[in-house]
Amino acid sequence: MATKSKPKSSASEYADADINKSLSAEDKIEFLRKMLRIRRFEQESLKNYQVTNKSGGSNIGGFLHVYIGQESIAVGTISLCGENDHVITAYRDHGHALTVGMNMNECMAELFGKATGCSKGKGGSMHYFAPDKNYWGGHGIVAGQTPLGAGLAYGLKYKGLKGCCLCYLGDGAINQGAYHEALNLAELWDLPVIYIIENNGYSMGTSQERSSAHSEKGLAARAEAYGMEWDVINGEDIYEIRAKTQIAVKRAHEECRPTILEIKTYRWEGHSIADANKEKYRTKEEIQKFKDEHDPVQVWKKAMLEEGVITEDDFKQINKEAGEEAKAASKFADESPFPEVSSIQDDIYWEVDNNTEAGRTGRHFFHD
Amino acid sequence: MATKSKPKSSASEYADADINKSLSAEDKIEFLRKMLRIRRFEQESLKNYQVTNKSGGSNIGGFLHVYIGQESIAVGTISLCGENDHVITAYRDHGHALTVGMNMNECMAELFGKATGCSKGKGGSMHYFAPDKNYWGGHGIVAGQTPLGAGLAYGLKYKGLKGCCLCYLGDGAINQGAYHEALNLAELWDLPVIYIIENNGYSMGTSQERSSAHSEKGLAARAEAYGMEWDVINGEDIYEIRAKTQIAVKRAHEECRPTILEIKTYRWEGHSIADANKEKYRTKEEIQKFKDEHDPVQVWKKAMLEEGVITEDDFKQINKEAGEEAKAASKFADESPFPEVSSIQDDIYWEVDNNTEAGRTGRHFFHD
Amino acid sequence: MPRKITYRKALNEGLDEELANDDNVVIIGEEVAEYNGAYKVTEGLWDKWGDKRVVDAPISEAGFIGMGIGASMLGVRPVMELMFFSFAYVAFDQMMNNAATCRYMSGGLINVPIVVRGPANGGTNVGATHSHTPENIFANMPGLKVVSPSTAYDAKGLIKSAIRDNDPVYFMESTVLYGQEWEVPENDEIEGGELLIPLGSADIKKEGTDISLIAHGRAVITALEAAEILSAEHGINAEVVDLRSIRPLDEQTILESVKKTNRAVYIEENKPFCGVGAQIASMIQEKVFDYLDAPVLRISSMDSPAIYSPPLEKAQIPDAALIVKKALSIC
Amino acid sequence: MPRKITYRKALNEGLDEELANDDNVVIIGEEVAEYNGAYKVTEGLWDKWGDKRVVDAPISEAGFIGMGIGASMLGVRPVMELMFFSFAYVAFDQMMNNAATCRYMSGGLINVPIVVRGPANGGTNVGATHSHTPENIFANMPGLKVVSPSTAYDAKGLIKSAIRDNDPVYFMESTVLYGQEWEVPENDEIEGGELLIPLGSADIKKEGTDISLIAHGRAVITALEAAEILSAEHGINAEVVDLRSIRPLDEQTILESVKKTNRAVYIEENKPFCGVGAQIASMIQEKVFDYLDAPVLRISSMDSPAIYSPPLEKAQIPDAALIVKKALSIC
Ligand SMILES: Cc1ncc(C[n+]2csc(CCOP(=O)(O)OP(=O)(O)O)c2C)c(N)n1
Ligand SMILES: Cc1ncc(C[n+]2csc(CCOP(=O)(O)OP(=O)(O)O)c2C)c(N)n1
Ligand SMILES: [Mg+2]
Ligand SMILES: [Mg+2]
Repeated sequence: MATKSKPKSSASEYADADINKSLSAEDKIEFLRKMLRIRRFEQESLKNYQVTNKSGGSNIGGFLHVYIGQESIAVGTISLCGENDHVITAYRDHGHALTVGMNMNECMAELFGKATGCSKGKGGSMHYFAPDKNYWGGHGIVAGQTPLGAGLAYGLKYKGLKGCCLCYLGDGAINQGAYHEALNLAELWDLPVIYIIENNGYSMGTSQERSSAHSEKGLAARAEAYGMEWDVINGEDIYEIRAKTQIAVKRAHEECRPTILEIKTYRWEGHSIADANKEKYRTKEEIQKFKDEHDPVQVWKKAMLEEGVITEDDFKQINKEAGEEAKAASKFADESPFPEVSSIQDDIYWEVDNNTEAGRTGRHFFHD
Repeated sequence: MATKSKPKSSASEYADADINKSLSAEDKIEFLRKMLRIRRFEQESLKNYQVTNKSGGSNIGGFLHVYIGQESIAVGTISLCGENDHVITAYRDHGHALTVGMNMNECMAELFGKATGCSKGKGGSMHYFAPDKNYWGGHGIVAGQTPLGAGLAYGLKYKGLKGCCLCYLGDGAINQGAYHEALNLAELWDLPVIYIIENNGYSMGTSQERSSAHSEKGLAARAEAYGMEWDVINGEDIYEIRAKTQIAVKRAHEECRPTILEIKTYRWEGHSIADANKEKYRTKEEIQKFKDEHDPVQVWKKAMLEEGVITEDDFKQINKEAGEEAKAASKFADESPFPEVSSIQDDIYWEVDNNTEAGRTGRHFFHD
Repeated sequence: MPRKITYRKALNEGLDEELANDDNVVIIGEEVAEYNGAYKVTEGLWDKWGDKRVVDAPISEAGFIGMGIGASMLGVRPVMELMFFSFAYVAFDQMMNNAATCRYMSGGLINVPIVVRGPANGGTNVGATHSHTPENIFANMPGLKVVSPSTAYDAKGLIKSAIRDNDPVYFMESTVLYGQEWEVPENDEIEGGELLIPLGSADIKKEGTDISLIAHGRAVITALEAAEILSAEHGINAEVVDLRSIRPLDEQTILESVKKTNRAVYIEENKPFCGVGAQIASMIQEKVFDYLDAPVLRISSMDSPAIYSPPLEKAQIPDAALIVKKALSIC
Repeated sequence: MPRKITYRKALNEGLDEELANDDNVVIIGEEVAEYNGAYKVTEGLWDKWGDKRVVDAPISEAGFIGMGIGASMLGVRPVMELMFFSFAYVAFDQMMNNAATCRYMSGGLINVPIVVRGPANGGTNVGATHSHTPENIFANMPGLKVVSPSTAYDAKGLIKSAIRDNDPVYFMESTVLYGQEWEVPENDEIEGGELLIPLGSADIKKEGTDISLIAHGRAVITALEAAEILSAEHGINAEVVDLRSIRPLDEQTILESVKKTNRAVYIEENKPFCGVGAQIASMIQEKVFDYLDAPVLRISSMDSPAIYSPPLEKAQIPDAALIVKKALSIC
């Protein structure tokens, strides 16, 4: 194959990595489908946030941090997960949730605060969970999930399972103390955890340069402080994401050792949908450039077209299906009931919920 | 001078550094005196902790973390401090306190919990303060002082003063989140703070290897994660301490930039005097070796003898004076009164203590 | 006609005036400068005062608040914004130990003139981790002061006093109130030329004779609504007492009100167990036991983490109807 | 003759039995393994159970407690030692948010079966930063349980229940009690073969008729001393009620006692403002107002940071004489 003559944007030097060579056409199409499902879900949720509904409010309350522009990261990295691999992330969590296999209905209903939501309307956008899919949230406190990620890895190791934990965080999160403590523990105790910094260039309105001091090697290279392995990845290239992440997964599985990966990416929307300044702390041109030249969906689509895995029509069809699925999810969410007021006091104590002797002994709640 | 023929242990390649060449004989003797005063003070406080006094108890309550074996660090580094340089440290704080110029009487009286103590008996061993001597404590929470150190540096810079803050911490303290956050801020904002890790090999009973993951470059080298400067220093050599710390001080004064220094040292006693295991987590032989071969007082004494700065008799005299001063401090402490019970509620709110309008408005205390 | 401004604007004016008043005042927090503040409380201040006086911090609350505490020991007067007061929990050691105990442990040699401010409330559907109301937690610690304004007027007068106070003051606002307007006089309409409300003085927001509704923060506004209903529909003349400052606490005003009305309900959006209401209720029954015609009742948020679902979160937080119901139960 | 063991030994036995009972139980903390525990509570356990089950942690409370919370979600049952409970303040976010809210925010999909234990007391001259008593602070948060045993018997029975509990339990001990002895039966003397005390059940430590002295933790022991004096010197027969568990709370036992005695004093070593006593006092007056012959009084530590000076710290903490004085004031 005349790889050399391929246009640069779609040629990935990582396409030939073993982990990528073994991919079937279906696998590759699945990546596209997953990315498009995320994108269409996010666009749909954006709409639901901005709409004025019958009762004069928005369908969605609180915060909405969407994942558009970063889809390749969740899809690429989680594609490497097996039975004993676990995922935990921050509040920008819809993409990871859909990728691990949560369905759009439960996710959209959660945004609407409905009883049919994945967290019964109790968690909202920032707090999706699906332990049955090895997905441990969705966490609102910046970097608060990073010790939990080490803990999931600790649990796997404790139980003698060959697995690892992918723990995602933002570029702004790396300056929290809890993350530093987790890194030391992970390396000191050989925990199979992979910290994945999704570096989208900004923490809210603060550019990465204004929030973090680091060497010219970047954010992941802070790993060297702990003698830990690290790598930097171009987030628009799923092949590269998979090839480099796989090295870390293997290290975790076989040597029980941690890694930090910095994956470079970009968020198209504001920090959250309430971010009125999204075109102030960065230029329109900058945003447009990323949309035009570094859209992970388009990059992958192009590679697939070139590889002959899909046609333009295939793409349109997948995109359409994803859009329909997202619309249906809105309908589902809209038609679902809100939780009963009486359910507010459920899901606080396991022992109370399960009406055990411990749950029945003494008073647990004090509001009247 | 036939430096080459000098025995290795007393020859320091740093003796000729400019900052050391400018030292007068008196300066050098002063270092000896300061180290001996710390040592004798600590030995005296040890005695006071272990003694059974008239009322059947010990003269000193709570914890007592002594500095014996590490004297050269406080004396060497603080010898570089000028008018606008500030000092803050952890709970092993007697050595720094005496070095900045606090007197033995107020320090010993504080251990006895007396009204004449530097903190009026309110702080105890871990909490000596002398803001008039640019000394900001004495802090009991491991690494809790590290953001304060950055803050003192911030304050200096804010006020346009050319100074820096020496912020000391232990080898076990480097795994606290607050330290990591302070480091990022110090480098990001160019704060004139110097973090000095007194690496005595152990945090309580945990050897340095069992508590910290790091590269083979050591603990200070974690600075590279932030693009910060760092160095490693042999703590038994005051010349080396001064020469290398001076580079950091100059960096702080002239470029307003931070540094991490790791100074290798050893503590002779247990973690605190209550440490019953001090010869369990490390061998008697190890302790003896450090006492015999790496005692900073003996190393300096030998260098001074060789340089002809002092005679054996001079040494004995200085040592004797230090011992007498420490004994007198015990007497002072013993004869001092305890604080009045009524003073328990003083020194909580500035506004109350100063009987301002704010201090008189509303109820501030609620115990009856 | 007296001018009306929002609670947000009132805070903004207070900050601006104190930046002008004292060169040592510096505002530090996430997104407070270039972004103008996540909730726009600091809007325009960076433009006006520049990089030295208004500073964007990385997401390192323990680090930058600890740093502020250290700087304050040297006489800088940092006003730290927590984007949400909930984030105090990652800075908790710095805020409880270093801010509150250094003065004591040094025998009075040090003081820590900082302010930490930010919104501490539920009701905005941001979930359990972002909706903490730690008034009671910080007020438990001697050495700290805790303030919680319920109107724009109070917000301005209290923030200015907090910044001038020589002790650490934790200033808890409400995102729900930021956009609401109240009368706040121009400085030239005020004797002394500026609005300063001393910490430690409660305010009778409405006089009454039949029952004391005592509250802090936004619950004061809810209590005022309830007082309207009690008066209009039940002929009950309720007095509404606003603590304004939780520590120091104006016990006298509270006790005088209860001595007059002989009945009291404490209302707050805090969680119930050991909430501020527990302190006030126990204090009232202890000090004016013989004046009480009924037990002191308490109303708080429902005792669960904050729920996301918007209509349900409404139900978690006390409303006027609940206050009316409780009040009627003892009237 | 029934055997007597120390509070420390009772905890040690409880931990040892639970390590035997469930392979998922793991003890993690600073110096808990090779050093045998700073206060020797874990003595011998590392020797017996080895590296996997008893683990020394670096000084990273937020890191290792957060890690324990994460591991517990997978079914590990970590029992974390805080060398002092005061150090919870550097791990506060993990302990308040991740431990308490994940179950709620996931709609009940997750539970966090961890125990965090360690001494939470003043009185040992270690100064303000090491003497925090945060019972009230953690009990404020729905989702958490807070336990505070006052005797060796309770310590053993409660730690075992805490470890078996499927919710996060914060277990606050007292260094002052570690060395004291109480009767604790051997397992073969107990029906069921082991000592388990349910969380949420208070204990009448001494029956009485004239006044209820209600307390938790070491204050219970002080209250018992006071009861002796009241009886011997004043002919007053005090009942002493030990909460044992602060959340869940055995309100019934408290209220029944007060209905019988018509007088109550709450005693604790906690700080007063919004302390546990505030909650109990406000609850009592609300629920059994008509039974009260006098206000519910409260005794707490003096409202200052813990002082170092040994004789003065004694004065900060309530003693029997103070309890007697307060009790007499309403008898
Ligand atoms: C401890 C804490 N501080 C502040 C916040 C508010 N906050 C939420 S997200 C965010 C920016 C985080 O940026 P980054 O880590 O880069 O993630 P991104 O949003 O880019 O995905 C901030 C400041 C928070 N949730 N938690
Ligand atoms: C946050 C916190 N955790 C634990 C402790 C208990 N503690 C006090 S000193 C210490 C060991 C510290 O060792 P290191 O930093 O090496 O200093 P060194 O004692 O050797 O001077 C520990 C665990 C504490 N004071 N604060
Ligand atoms: Mg980012
Ligand atoms: Mg050490």
